[in-house]
This record gives sequence, C-alpha cells and structure tokens, in this order.
Amino acid sequence: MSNGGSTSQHNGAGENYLTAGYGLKSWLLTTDHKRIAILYLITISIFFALGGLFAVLIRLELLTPAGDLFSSDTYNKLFTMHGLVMIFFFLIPSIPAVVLLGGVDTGWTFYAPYSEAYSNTAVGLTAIGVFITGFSSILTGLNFIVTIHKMRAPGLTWFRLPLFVWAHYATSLIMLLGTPVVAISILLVFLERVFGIGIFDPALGGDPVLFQHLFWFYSHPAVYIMILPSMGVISEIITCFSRKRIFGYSFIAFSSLAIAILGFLVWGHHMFVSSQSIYAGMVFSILTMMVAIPSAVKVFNWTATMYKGTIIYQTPMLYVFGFLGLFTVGGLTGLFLGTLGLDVHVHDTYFVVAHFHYIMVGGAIMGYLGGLHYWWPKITGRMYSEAWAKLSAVIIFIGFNLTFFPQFLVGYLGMPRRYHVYPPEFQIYHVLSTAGASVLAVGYLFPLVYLLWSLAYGEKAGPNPWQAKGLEWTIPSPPPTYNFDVTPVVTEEAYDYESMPREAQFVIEP
Amino acid sequence: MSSNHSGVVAHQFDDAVQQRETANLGMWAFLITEVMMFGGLFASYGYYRWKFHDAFVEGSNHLDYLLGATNTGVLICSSFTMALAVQAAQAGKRKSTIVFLLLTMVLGLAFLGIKAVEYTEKYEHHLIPGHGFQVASAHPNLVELFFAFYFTMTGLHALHMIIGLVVLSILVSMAWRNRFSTDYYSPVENAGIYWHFVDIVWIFLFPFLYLIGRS
Amino acid sequence: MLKDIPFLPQAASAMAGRVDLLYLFLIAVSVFFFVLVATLVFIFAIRYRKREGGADPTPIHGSLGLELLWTIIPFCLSMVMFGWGAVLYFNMFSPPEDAQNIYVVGKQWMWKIQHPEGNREIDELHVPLGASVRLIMTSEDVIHSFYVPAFRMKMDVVPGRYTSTWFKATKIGKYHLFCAEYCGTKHSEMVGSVYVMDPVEYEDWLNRSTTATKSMAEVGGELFTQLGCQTCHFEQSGGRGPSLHNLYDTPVRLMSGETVKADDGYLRQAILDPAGQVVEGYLPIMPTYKTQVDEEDVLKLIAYIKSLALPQKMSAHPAEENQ
Amino acid sequence: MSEHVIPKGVYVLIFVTLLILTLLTVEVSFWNLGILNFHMAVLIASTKSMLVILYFMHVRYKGGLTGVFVAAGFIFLGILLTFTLADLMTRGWQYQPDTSAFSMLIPPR
Ligand code: HEA
Ligand code: HEA
Ligand code: HEC
Ligand code: CUA
Ligand SMILES: [Cu+2]
Repeated sequence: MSNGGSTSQHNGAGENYLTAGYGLKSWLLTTDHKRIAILYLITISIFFALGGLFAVLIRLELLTPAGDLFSSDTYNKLFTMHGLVMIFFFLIPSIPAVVLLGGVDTGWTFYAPYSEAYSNTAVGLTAIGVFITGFSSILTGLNFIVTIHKMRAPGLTWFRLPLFVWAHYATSLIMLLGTPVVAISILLVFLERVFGIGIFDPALGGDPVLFQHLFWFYSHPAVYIMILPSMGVISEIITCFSRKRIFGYSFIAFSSLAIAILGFLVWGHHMFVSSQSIYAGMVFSILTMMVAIPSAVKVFNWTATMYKGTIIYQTPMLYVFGFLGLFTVGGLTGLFLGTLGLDVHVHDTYFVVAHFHYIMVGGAIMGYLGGLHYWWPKITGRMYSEAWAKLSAVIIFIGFNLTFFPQFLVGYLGMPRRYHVYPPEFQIYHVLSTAGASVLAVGYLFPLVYLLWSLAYGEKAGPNPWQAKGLEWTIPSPPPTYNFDVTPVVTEEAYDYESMPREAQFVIEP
Repeated sequence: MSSNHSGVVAHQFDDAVQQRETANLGMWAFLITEVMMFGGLFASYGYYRWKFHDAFVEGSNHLDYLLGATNTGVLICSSFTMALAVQAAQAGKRKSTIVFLLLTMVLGLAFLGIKAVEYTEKYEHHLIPGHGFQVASAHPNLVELFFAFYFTMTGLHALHMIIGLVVLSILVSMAWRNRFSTDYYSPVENAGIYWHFVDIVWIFLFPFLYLIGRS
Repeated sequence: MLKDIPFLPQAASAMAGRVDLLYLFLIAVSVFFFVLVATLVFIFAIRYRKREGGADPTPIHGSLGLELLWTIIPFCLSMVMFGWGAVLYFNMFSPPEDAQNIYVVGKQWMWKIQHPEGNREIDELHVPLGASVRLIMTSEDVIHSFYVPAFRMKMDVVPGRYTSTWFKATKIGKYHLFCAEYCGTKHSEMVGSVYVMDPVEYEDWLNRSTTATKSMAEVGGELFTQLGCQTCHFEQSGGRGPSLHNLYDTPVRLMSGETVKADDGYLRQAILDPAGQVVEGYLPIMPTYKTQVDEEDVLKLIAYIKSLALPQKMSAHPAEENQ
Repeated sequence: MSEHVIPKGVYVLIFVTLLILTLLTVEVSFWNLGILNFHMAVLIASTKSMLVILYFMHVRYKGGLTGVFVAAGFIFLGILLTFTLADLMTRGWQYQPDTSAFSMLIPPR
C-alpha cells in the first residue's frame, strides 16, 4: 500500500489542532470546532457502545420465549434506554446522561398517560434534560442556517455547496421548527405532574391522543434528522470513489429540503390505530407516500452516479453499497407502514422494529461508519488498515441482515414490540436474530480496535489520501488550528472529479 | 445578540452590513422557534376549546376583559415607542433612543403590573389550578383546564416580557455609554423585533382567552 | 423445516386475506425496486471498476428525463398503495349494521370482556363463526391496544373514551390476543386467546358458562333500581327526568340547541357527566354518578337502557339473528 | 446598502389603527354572530399582527429572505394547528354509531 502523502506539503513540524495545547482543560473548554467535533465523536461512540450493550442484553433475553434472564421491569428499562441512547446520541449526547441517572421505563415515546400516572421514575428529570438539550439543538440549528445564508466563502454559491451542507441545512431546519414543539409539550407534561391539571391525563379531563400529536409532530421529523446527515455523507463518498461528479446535483439538494418540509406533514402515520379520526389517517397516509418520493429520487441519483465512473472499492465505498441496499429495504418497508390497511396489522410489531433498524442501523449507522472511515485520515492524520476495515464491513453487513431480516417475518406473524415473553412459535426467528446480533457485535468491535491501533501505528495520511475534492482536503491532515490561512475562493462546482489529471486520479491501489 | 464589539466588525464577518444582516436573520430564525413553541400551546388550547367549548366559555367569563383590553392597549403603545426607539437608533440620535427605550420599559412594567393585579384577583377567587381550585360549575375540572391554559400561556408570555425588559435595560446602558452608531445599531433593531413579537403573541392571547362567549 | 418457519400468520377473518393480498403486492413492488437498485449497483461496480486501461470517468450532470421517470413511477405506485390501503382501512372501521356488540375493558394487565347476554370473561374472547362482531372498548388506566394477528385487527383502547373496531371470524380455532401498546411492567403478559366457535356451540357456551346467570341488561336493570335512577326516570314521561324508553339511537335535542344521537357515548356521558349535555326542557338536576359506578357498571346501565328501546332494534341473541 | 428609515407618520398611523382594531375586537365579541365570533376574532388579530410585522418589524422594507423566514414560520404553525385540529374535528364523521359523542367525555378513575 503506497501512501498518498507523497504529494503533500505536510511536514509534521507545524502545529495542528490536535497538538496545540495539552491538558484536559484545554480540551473541555475548547472553542475550536474541530476539537469539539473530536469530543463529539468520542462521546457518541461511547454512547453507541452503551446502546449496543443494551441491545445485546435485549437480544439475550429474547433468545427464549420465557422471561428468564431479566424481570419485566428490567427489560422495560433496557429497551427504553436502548431507544433513548441510540436515538438521541445522534442528536446531542447529553440527554442520555440525564436519562441514565434517572432510570426511565416509558419507552422512548413517553406515551401519556402512562408516562405520567404510572411511571414512578424519572420522567420529570428527563423532561428537564430534553428541555435543555432542546434549547441547544435549536441554537445549533439556528447558527447553521444563518451561517449558510450569510457567511459562505466567496464564490461558494448555493449550487456549489457540498451536498453534505445541504443535508445539514435541511437538518437544521427540522431542529428549528420541531424542537420547540416537543419542548412545550414536555413543559405541559411537567405542569400536569406538578399541579395535577388534566392536560393529557383523561382522569382529569385531558386527552392522551393530543400528547401523541405533539410528540410525533417533532419525532417524525426527528427521524430525518438522523438520516439526512448520513445521506449527505453518502453523496460525498460516492462521488469520490466513482471519480465522478454527482448525478442530478440539484435534485439531490432539493430532495433534502423536500424531505425536511414534507416530513412535517406525516406525523399521524404513527397514530393510525390510536383512535385518531380515520380521515386524518387518510390524509397522513397519502402525505407519507409523498415524503418517500424524494428519498427514492436520491437513491436513484446515487445509483446513476456510479454509471460510467471509475469505481474504487475502498472501505467507505463498501459502506455506501451497504447503505444503498439496506436503506432501500428500510424505506420500502416504511411504505408498508404508511399503507393504512396494512399498518393496522403490523403497527407496534417487530415489523416496525425491523423497519427502523434497517433505516437507522442499515442506513444511518452505515453512513456514519462510511464517513468515519472517509474522514479518519483527515481527522487524525493516519491511515487505518484497509484489509481489516473491509473485513469488518462485510461482517457488519452479514450480521446486520441476520439480525433484522427475521424481524420482518416475525413481525408480520404478529410478534408485538416491547414484549419480553412471547409465544414459543416465534422463537426460531428470535434465535436467528440473536445470532445475527452476536455477529454484528463482533463486526463493530473490529473498527474500534483497528482505528485505535492506527492512531499509534497507522501510516501518515497526507492532506488528501483519496485525492478527494472539497475544501477540507486542501489543507494538511490533521488540520491546523486556523483552518484556512487565506479565505479560499471557490470557482468550480462541487465534485468536479473528471477534470482532475488522470495520474492524480488515485494513488492508493484498491 | 451575536456581537457586542461596538462599531467593530467581528472577525468572521466581512463588513458591518453583513454582520447586521446576519444578526437580523438570526433573530428571525429564533422567532420562528418561538412561534412554534407558542404554536404547540395554541394547538393544545384550540383542541380543548373545541372539545370543551362550554367550559372554556365559563372560564373565560371569569376573566376581566376590561383589564385585558387595557393591557392590549398598553402593549401596543409600548410597541409604538419601541419602533420609535429603533428609528432613533438608526438615525444615530442617542438621546431619543434612550428616552424611547425607557418609555417602552415603563409601558412594559405597566403591563406586568396589571397582569399582577389580575393574578392576585384569581388567587383570591381560588382560581389557581392545582392549588385549591374552586369554582361553581357543572364541570369544575374542565374550567380548571381553561385556567391551566390561561396561566401557562400568559405566564410564558409574561416571562418573555421580563426577558425583554432585561434586554432593554442593557440596551439603555449601552446607549448611555454611546455604544451605538448609524453603522452599529443591530442590538436595538433586534430587541425591537423581539419586543414586537411578544406584542403579537398577546394580540392573539387577548381575544382567545378573554373574549370567548361574551355575546 | 420450512414448514416451521411460516411466512404468513393464520388467516381467520374476512379481512385477513385482503390484508395479505395487499402485503404481497407491496412485497412485489419492493422486490422489484430492491432488485433494480441492487443489480444496477452490482453491475456498475463490476463494469466500471478501476482497472488498467479502463475508460476515464465520463462527466454526466444528470438527465431531466430520468429524474421525471423515477419520480413519476414511484409516485404512481405509491398512490396505488395508498388507495388500496385506505379502502381496507375504511372497511376495517365501518362495521356492518347487523354487527353484534361485545364490550372490552382494558386494565393493567388484563382484558375484561362482557357479552350482551351477560357472560363475562377475562383474557378470553369467545365468538361465533361467521358473525360480525363489533368491539366497543375502553380502558380503566392507560392506553392498551387490542390485537388479534389472525384477524389482522388492532385498535388502541384509550382511557376516557370508547374506541371500536369489528371483525368477522371465518375459521374455527384458538388464536392469540395481544396487548400491542406498551402499558407498563406486564405489558407482555397482557395476552389471551380468542376462540372462534361454531355458532351452535357458541350458543351452548353462552348458556353453559356459569358467570352468566343474568344478561348484562338484566344486571343493568338491577343497578338502575339500586342507584335510584327510577326515582326520576319513569316509563312514561312525567318524571323529573326524561323517560329512557325508546331512547337509544334516537336524536335528542339539547338545551344548547344541538341535536345529538343517543348512542353509547352519549349515554355514558349522560350518566357520568349529566351537566355536560342537558336535555331540552329539563333542569340540570341529575347528579353525576362518577363516583358510584365503574366502567363495567356503565356498560351494564347502557345495556339496560338499550333494552328499553324498540324490540326489533335489540335482540337478546344477535348471533342467532345472523344465521 | 443602508437601512430604509421609515417616517414617523407611518408609525403613528399604524399605532392608531392597532388601537382602533383592539376596540373593534372587544366590540365585535359582544355581537351575537354564533361561530363567526371566533372567526372575527382571528381575522382582527391576524390583521393586527400583519401590521406589526410589516411596519413595526420592517419586513415590508427588508429583502425577500426575511419574508421567506416569516412565511415559513406561519406555514409551519399552520400545519401544526390544522392537522392536530383536523383529527379532532373529523372524528365524528366516521360511520360508527358510538364514536361521535365520545370525544366529549370525562371518565371516572
Ligand atoms: C432514520 C430514521 C427513519 C427514516 C428515514 C424513516 C423513513 C420512513 N418511515 Fe419510518 N420509522 C422510524 C425511523 C425512520 N423512518 C422509527 C424510529 C419508527 C418507529 C417509532 C416508534 O414507534 O418507536 C418508524 C415508524 C414508521 C411508521 C409507523 C409505524 C407504526 O408504528 O405503525 C411509518 C408509517 O408510515 C413509517 C414510514 C416511513 C416512511 C414511508 C419512510 C420514508 O421516508 C422512506 C423513504 C425511502 C424509500 C421509499 C426507499 C427508496 C426508494 C426506492 C428505492 C424507490 C421505490 C419507491 C417507491 C415505489 C415509492 N415509519
Ligand atoms: C440508531 C438507533 C439504533 C441502533 C443503532 C440500534 C441497534 C440495535 N438494536 Fe435497536 N432500537 C432502537 C434504535 C436503535 N437500535 C429504537 C429507537 C428502539 C425502540 C425502543 C422502544 O421501543 O422504545 C429499538 C428497539 C430494539 C429492539 C426491540 C425491543 C423491544 O421492542 O422489545 C431490539 C430487539 O432485538 C433491538 C435490537 C438492536 C440490535 C441487536 C442492535 C445492534 O445493531 C447493536 C449492535 C451494537 C453493538 C453490539 C455494540 C458494539 C460494541 C462495541 C462497539 C464495543 C464494546 C464496547 C466497549 C468496549 C465500550 N432494538
Ligand atoms: C334527581 C333526578 C335524577 C336521577 C336520580 C337520575 N336522573 Fe337521569 N336525568 C335527570 C334529568 C332531570 C335529566 C334531563 C336533563 C339532563 O340531561 O341532564 C336526566 C337525563 C338522563 C339521561 C339522558 C336522557 C335523554 O333523554 O337524553 C340518561 C341516559 C339518564 N338520565 C340516565 C340516568 C341513570 C342511568 C340514572 C341512575 C344511575 C339516572 N339517570 C338518575 C334526572 C335524574
Ligand atoms: Cu396493555 Cu400493553
Ligand atoms: Cu414517522
């Protein structure tokens, strides 16, 4: 394996953001966004492992139909924690911290009146946590939107922005519009608990279905917060390893916006059997179908990008392949759920569980891992072991399908979610699923090991090991404390790979 | 406000205009989140008002619409003086900026004062939800629900007023120390936008809470 | 081996086959698109892989024609899904006129079921083959969800109001009943069985099952006297309250000027919150019975009031009528 | 690009209009218009807030981007309100003898 660093100006002597200032304090109080990013990366990795640990315990319990490993209360806490940690570790890592202190067992959907009247644990505390994080995610979103509108580098027109930025713009939009609503509903829950006023509790005159409306108004769009950044990552990687510009740039860009906006119109599809009016159900169903279209457009454009490219099987690209397949399955099964007559049967069964794991693990996590491998050299200045990386990508793919595909089947057979004991005829599927989860766990352990290993022993990466386009690749790896010495001027479109000289196309052999 | 270097352009901006526009847009984006937050409340309120119309009428009739109307007037006056303060800041008139800001604050305080009178009265009539709530009604818990919304909505609104007053007092002191110029007045402008927004919330709260079932 | 891994659950209701058909259609569409995407990715990955002497990447910006194609086709297909699903959904929540009622009360963590004939069961539901059954459900605590996979039927059971759904069993047998909405510690143990029986046997079961010495309406009638309702509600008009005879399912004019139908929900409210809807021409003097009756009592009272309605409207054994 | 400075006269005009509209909304609420009372209240409040937004908040004189932001805020607010209330208001339509009145219930505990 030869190193792309041969063309680099990187001399190892200059100060970069990793070496500028040592000590815990300089890290914790840092305002350099790259350091923040590293801290963020570490935090979410820890939370991912923690969420994974809960998942493994869930899977172990489900190995047999009887509830032999944990008590039902423990199991209920497990999946609640698993869901919360996994969902919110994507957004902001501080909610889980609050949750873990308290011990909540309401399910991540906090359904009233259950969450109020019967859950004697720390909903109040969680509420405060959500409020605080909510506020910070609002500020993040706000900051991002305004920055994009007003502070782009010269020449960086809207249609020259990397698609990653578009995706983030859409994400911020969702945070800006959705978070306040969930914040206020949590406040109402809080008031209800403290003052005993019946806002959602039917015993006092309230209506639990209203809570579901307010909750899903935020939480459906929030699922797109999880997938959109990954979609952005896919656009970056697929162009780089096809050595080709993206197919249908503006369609991909606008579909992100369409997803963000339409995403606010479909929340009722979580409530088809909640005693919501069936007419509202129909409206939500038809809109759900429409929000799927922009995702379809993206999938097809990514596929078309590979046409007549020069495909390089580097690890990040393998994750892209995985993403394309698994996201498509996850998305298509989302349509099953959006189809009214069918959702009545599969709602709150393992079919739903399989759907969102296909999208979130198969889609979002694959994107996250792809991005991690893609930018690892940039962040750390080191190359990881390609062979090990490829191996674990394959293991993850296999383990993933083994874990979650059986869940579609058992879901359609009628296995409800959040069950810790179940009828024996479902066991075979659960055994398969648990077996898959073990494979998956191994697959996730590998990157942990070889990435850490590369920090010490990996080859030096040079500024642009993939010969990638994009401003971040023009500066040394790891980047210096002040990103750019001079404000860069952008004169070309994003992903203009074809115009690169052929010999510069790629240095690392696949 | 994004920056407090008076007259100085912070390093991530190219010039004063870009900086001002950015701050302004940021304020608008923030207000969108505020709209959505109050929106959640209005949606819940609307839901129950439709569902429990009679109880909400009853609850509403316990409110003193004259005080509500007076307060609406007071708030509109304060918006007016706020608009004049922004205008004065734009024109670089330090003294009238300060005077109008102070006037706005006085009106804001008057609003809160009247609100306090109303709250006290509710307290005396045992109309505080969850706190020995008592009302002669066929469905007291639904009337209580109305008052829960009344207090949550007006309370959140009052909180916004208080924050606004704090901001205004900072602005007064900045203006006092001559921090603003015709190039740099966006703190005043943005505080103005915020203040008007709070006014708008009240413009809806007033008829929704005080004026139902009066006919 | 493969027989142990079924693909579709048992189908035991009129709706089941229709839902499965829709499911198969969606699978067909999904397989098509999945295979399409996967094959293309696969072919491109092989055909255009980086290799000695491979062609340079060709710059392609996009193609409006293709974009339209792959927007419109999925859109049309998804509209078919919507339409098909919506029709089924509508049917699922529109019980036929002749459906017989069975009452369900969910409670942490059990299902309490009452037949109009007075039989009561816990975590079990016996129904006759071929009859349309409408479930009228409510909860005493939190939200539950009544789920019978073999019927492809599910409906949330919400405290504070009645929800309803219906089914028509088509195959004799014993089927799972699950609670599908997370409801606390023993959510996964809030399960039971549904028995679909031959109508004759069902009759038999009704008579046999010992819980039912009196019909629900009869018990309701006793309650009516016990609670003193008859002090105001006489058979003829002239009491302090209106006569409840022939009231069920007829329009009632309220003091507020509205006219509402005297259905189950209305009656429930009339008993629990009389002041909420006062009948025109009467004073709001009826006390609330909120503290004196529970959900099951209310159902019984309602059954009694129903039994006071026109005889042809009510039948003691609707199952018979269906045959 | 310097800010447009709005003449005082405009502010005064808007101010007076707002006060008049406040009186009007109180007055109208005492007329017996049935359901229309609510519509009138919303109409007047919307007019008032429109005036505040356009003139006091300078949106009329700002670039299109601010307008887009404001519109976005209202559109999404509209979505939240419409869809939530639409559920409640159409529940009674369903063919089912027993659902229409249920949404009005106070249950026992
Ligand atoms: C990242 C997260 C994510 C994403 C992106 C999605 C995307 C989608 N989701 Fe999913 N969903 C969840 C996370 C996510 N979901 C979670 C966590 C839950 C459970 C919540 C809980 O209860 O705990 C859930 C639940 C859920 C439900 C409720 C199920 C129930 O409880 O009964 C529904 C119902 O409509 C649904 C639908 C969809 C649809 C239609 C999409 C669409 O956006 C998908 C679009 C993508 C495609 C369609 C694939 C690509 C397209 C093609 C290859 C072309 C062919 C296309 C056509 C023919 C149209 N989802
Ligand atoms: C992004 C979100 C995300 C992710 C990644 C996952 C990942 C996984 N999930 Fe989860 N899941 C949810 C989101 C997610 N899940 C949500 C929202 C719910 C609903 C909760 C609710 O009902 O409220 C749910 C529910 C859920 C259930 C249903 C529980 C129930 O309804 O009863 C199951 C059951 O199999 C499950 C399994 C798994 C498995 C096997 C994985 C695997 O992919 C995990 C694999 C990961 C690991 C095995 C960890 C790897 C280990 C290391 C990296 C190193 C070790 C650590 C150190 C040395 C520190 N999940
Ligand atoms: C103190 C007298 C009184 C008693 C006791 C009483 N009611 Fe009533 N009831 C009334 C009056 C008066 C009305 C009409 C005004 C109203 O709707 O509130 C009424 C109305 C009703 C209605 C609605 C009738 C219609 O025509 O729409 C029902 C149903 C009803 N009562 C059931 C009961 C039941 C069941 C009980 C016993 C558990 C009971 N009532 C006890 C006085 C009484
Ligand atoms: Cu009852 Cu779950
Ligand atoms: Cu959703």
